[in-house]
Amino acid sequence: MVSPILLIAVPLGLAFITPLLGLARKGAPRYVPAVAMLFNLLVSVSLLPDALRAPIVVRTAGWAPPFSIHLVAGPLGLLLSSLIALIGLLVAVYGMDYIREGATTRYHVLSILILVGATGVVLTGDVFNLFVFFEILCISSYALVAYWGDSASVEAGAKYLIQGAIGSSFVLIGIGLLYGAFGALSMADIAANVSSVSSFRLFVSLAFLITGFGVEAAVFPLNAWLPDAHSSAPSSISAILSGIAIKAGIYAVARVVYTIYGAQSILPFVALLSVATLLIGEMCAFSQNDIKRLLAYSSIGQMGLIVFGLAMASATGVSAALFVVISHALAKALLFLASGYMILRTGSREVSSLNGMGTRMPLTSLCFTVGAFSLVGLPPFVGFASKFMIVRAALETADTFFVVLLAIALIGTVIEGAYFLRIVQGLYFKPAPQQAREETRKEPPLSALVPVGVLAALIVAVGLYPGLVERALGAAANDLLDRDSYVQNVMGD
Amino acid sequence: MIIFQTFVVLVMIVAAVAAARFGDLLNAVIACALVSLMASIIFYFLQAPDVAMAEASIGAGLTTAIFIFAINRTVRYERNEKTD
Amino acid sequence: MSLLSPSIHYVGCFSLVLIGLYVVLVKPNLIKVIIGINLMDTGVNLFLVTVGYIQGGTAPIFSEAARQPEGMVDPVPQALVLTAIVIGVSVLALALALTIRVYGHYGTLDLRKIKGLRW
Amino acid sequence: MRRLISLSLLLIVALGISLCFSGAYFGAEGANRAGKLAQDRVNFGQRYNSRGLEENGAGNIVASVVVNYRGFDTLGEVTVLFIAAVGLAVVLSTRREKPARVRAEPASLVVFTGCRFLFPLILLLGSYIFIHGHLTPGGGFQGGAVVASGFLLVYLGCRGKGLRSAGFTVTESLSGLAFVVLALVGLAVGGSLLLNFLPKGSALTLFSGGVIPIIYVAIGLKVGSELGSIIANLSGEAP
Repeated sequence: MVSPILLIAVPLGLAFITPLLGLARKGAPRYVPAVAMLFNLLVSVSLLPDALRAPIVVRTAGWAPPFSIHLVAGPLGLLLSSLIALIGLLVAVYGMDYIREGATTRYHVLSILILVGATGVVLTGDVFNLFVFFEILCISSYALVAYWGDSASVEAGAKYLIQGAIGSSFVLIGIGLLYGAFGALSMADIAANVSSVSSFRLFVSLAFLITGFGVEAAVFPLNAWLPDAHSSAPSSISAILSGIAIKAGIYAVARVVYTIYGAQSILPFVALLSVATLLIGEMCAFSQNDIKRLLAYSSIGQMGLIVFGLAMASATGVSAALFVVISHALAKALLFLASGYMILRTGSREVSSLNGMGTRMPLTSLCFTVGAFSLVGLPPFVGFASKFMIVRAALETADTFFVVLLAIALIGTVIEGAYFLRIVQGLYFKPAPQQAREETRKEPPLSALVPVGVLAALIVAVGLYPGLVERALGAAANDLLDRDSYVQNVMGD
Repeated sequence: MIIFQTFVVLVMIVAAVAAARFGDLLNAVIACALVSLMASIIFYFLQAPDVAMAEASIGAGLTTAIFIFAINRTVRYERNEKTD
Repeated sequence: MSLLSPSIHYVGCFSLVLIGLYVVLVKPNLIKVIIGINLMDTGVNLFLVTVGYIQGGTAPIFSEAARQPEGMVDPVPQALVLTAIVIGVSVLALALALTIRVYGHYGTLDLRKIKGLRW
Repeated sequence: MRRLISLSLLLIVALGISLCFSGAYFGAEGANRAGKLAQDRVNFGQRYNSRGLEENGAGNIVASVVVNYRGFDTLGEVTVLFIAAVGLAVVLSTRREKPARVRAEPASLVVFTGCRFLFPLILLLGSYIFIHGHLTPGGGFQGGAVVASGFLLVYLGCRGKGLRSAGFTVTESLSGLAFVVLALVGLAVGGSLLLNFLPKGSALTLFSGGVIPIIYVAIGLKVGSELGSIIANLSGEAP
């Protein structure tokens, strides 16, 4: 059996060697991310059945936990790492032709490392190691956001970096407080002893950790950086940031709250924040004229929905939240990738410039429509299944608080429907701008059409047969909620 | 010994306040280097010679150098926006 | 006196963190903000090492003269701080590079004058 | 307005921290608890202190924690530095708006000669620090930083005669690869990444600590070349 640690070590080695390949052959580096992510996808999918039976605990340096760093490849970790590898593979294929200007070799190196960071975050079982991989994820995204080097992207990168740096200092303070209290860094070890420390001290360290990781997760008061960063980055990177990076942030928050602290008492507060996030995101998206900014604000809204599901702390609620994670990752990656070539074609990011695209780029527009409908939550697509599960979970709790919040959240969904339908209407039913009338049909190159098409096919397939992922979702939710068996699995032998 | 340590901590805090207040960014960076230097002395007293070495060479040395490069390529004063 | 020794270090490191946070939040100049981040980093590192300190301990290094493990301070926070220092300098270098580019585009480092950079 | 919000935020953080410490360390119940916790913590760190020498054969326990017990963190950390070097080049290499700056005055002969004299000595000191990392304070990061300060001297004193950046690229790639490969050899030999698979040698001599000094040399080279390329890029000397 292959070790899950190869999911991190092999892409890392490939990333280190890529600059050398670039010196030797100019064209070689652009294939490396695809190779690395294909490897990751194969390994994580092949490990998933084993992990569903029992989490795989990997030790490093040969010492048993908690005395060295260990990885915990449970159902949740491997599910997310498969998702990361899938999106990463498709984006890597897309990036082969999309990225032509600038320091292309370095772009490919950083795009591997951002995915390695996300994979490490979801697999690690050690709280300081979580911080290190989080920094890998964040620092490579700071650099990639500023990749185009124009004024907007450089500025967005600086803004993102400053907020992220404060966040990571807070995380370090939180880790210091934890180490002072428990003398351990292994999450399972801390979780086993968490009741032995005064609750106020726990609360302070929890607050620091949530604030720190919350910056990347873009929960309401901490999301000022997101619209600028996601809209100024190259479209392929926007897809990774929206599809994966913020999910890694939310995973870190969830792991800390559920597994380490078992802090169910703060969840109503989190639920309130999540609904605020959702409403603010959707309302800002509604008033946007810039297509990428619109998609970025819509990501904030969807993050609100995910956090809302997580805050219910029931098995159905958490599985629903994870389902939204999957559906949003697929749909948002699709939308960013499709809009990337549309923007390149029209040379403008105005929503109105997409008018009439349905005749000029029919296949891309079709896929874009699939993604938009899925995000809105129309029936045959995966978005519907996931949103329906959230509704079911909220009704299942039979708690007036959650049902009221659900009603508010559904208002947000209606707003979301309004602006996405407006765009789709523009694609097909509005005449193209004057200067573009005489242009002929021209689709993007195959390297872009294939990932977009695969994403659209997956959205339809999983939407029609939710059973494909449901078993893994249930196990993953259990992985997050069941602290005792987590501790047992890690510390057991 | 405790008096000396308290003195070092106080110098560090004063240097940090100075780094926050100086309008001349070059002076602020030098104050920052002083903070790192004092921190490295404290690391030494906390029985962490490895960290003290790293802080002295990276924190006080290289960080200051790259700050000065950046100031050299941008502006030197916090308020006055004219180049040079 | 034995009570004072760690507490003076805690006072020192959290003053640094708070001064750094103040600079980041209040000062409008981009380089000044980065100086604030640097101060915060130093403070956090100091905090981590202080957490691992034991009254009257010795450095965790064996030599011909000292071969007894008793009384050595905790080595783990020191290893963590080595990592944190290097991460800090990486973030700093990237931040300064972005600052240089921002200056190239806008001709100013004043965050209030840089359009679109809403806080 | 913004100032007010910032200051109140600051106040909350300060209040939280101070309450936390007053409760944990100086309260009546807190003092007791702190004593007990300190006991536990000593036990955990004590395990590395008491067993580290026999398990890894390195006299410097911090080196053994950095390279072996928490070596995976170090791998990640070297990656962070790599990202910073690559990202810095990405950010600064995109087309320049301003024409090249006026060339600075060349350094005087004294400075120039001094730099040429000192540079090899600094490299020697840096290598000494990272080769002896498992015995004395210091190690890959500190040695690497010293090496980088040598490059800094070259950029300051011998303008225009700096090393070519391709050299940095090759060194950082190869040393990073060496680290990963050494880690993977541990996985192949003993089933666990970063396993210390070499014989431990006799303690407190140069040839001890198994794989630790070798990894520390790789880290030193990687840190040195990455900090060097960061300096080269930021000083505006690199093409």
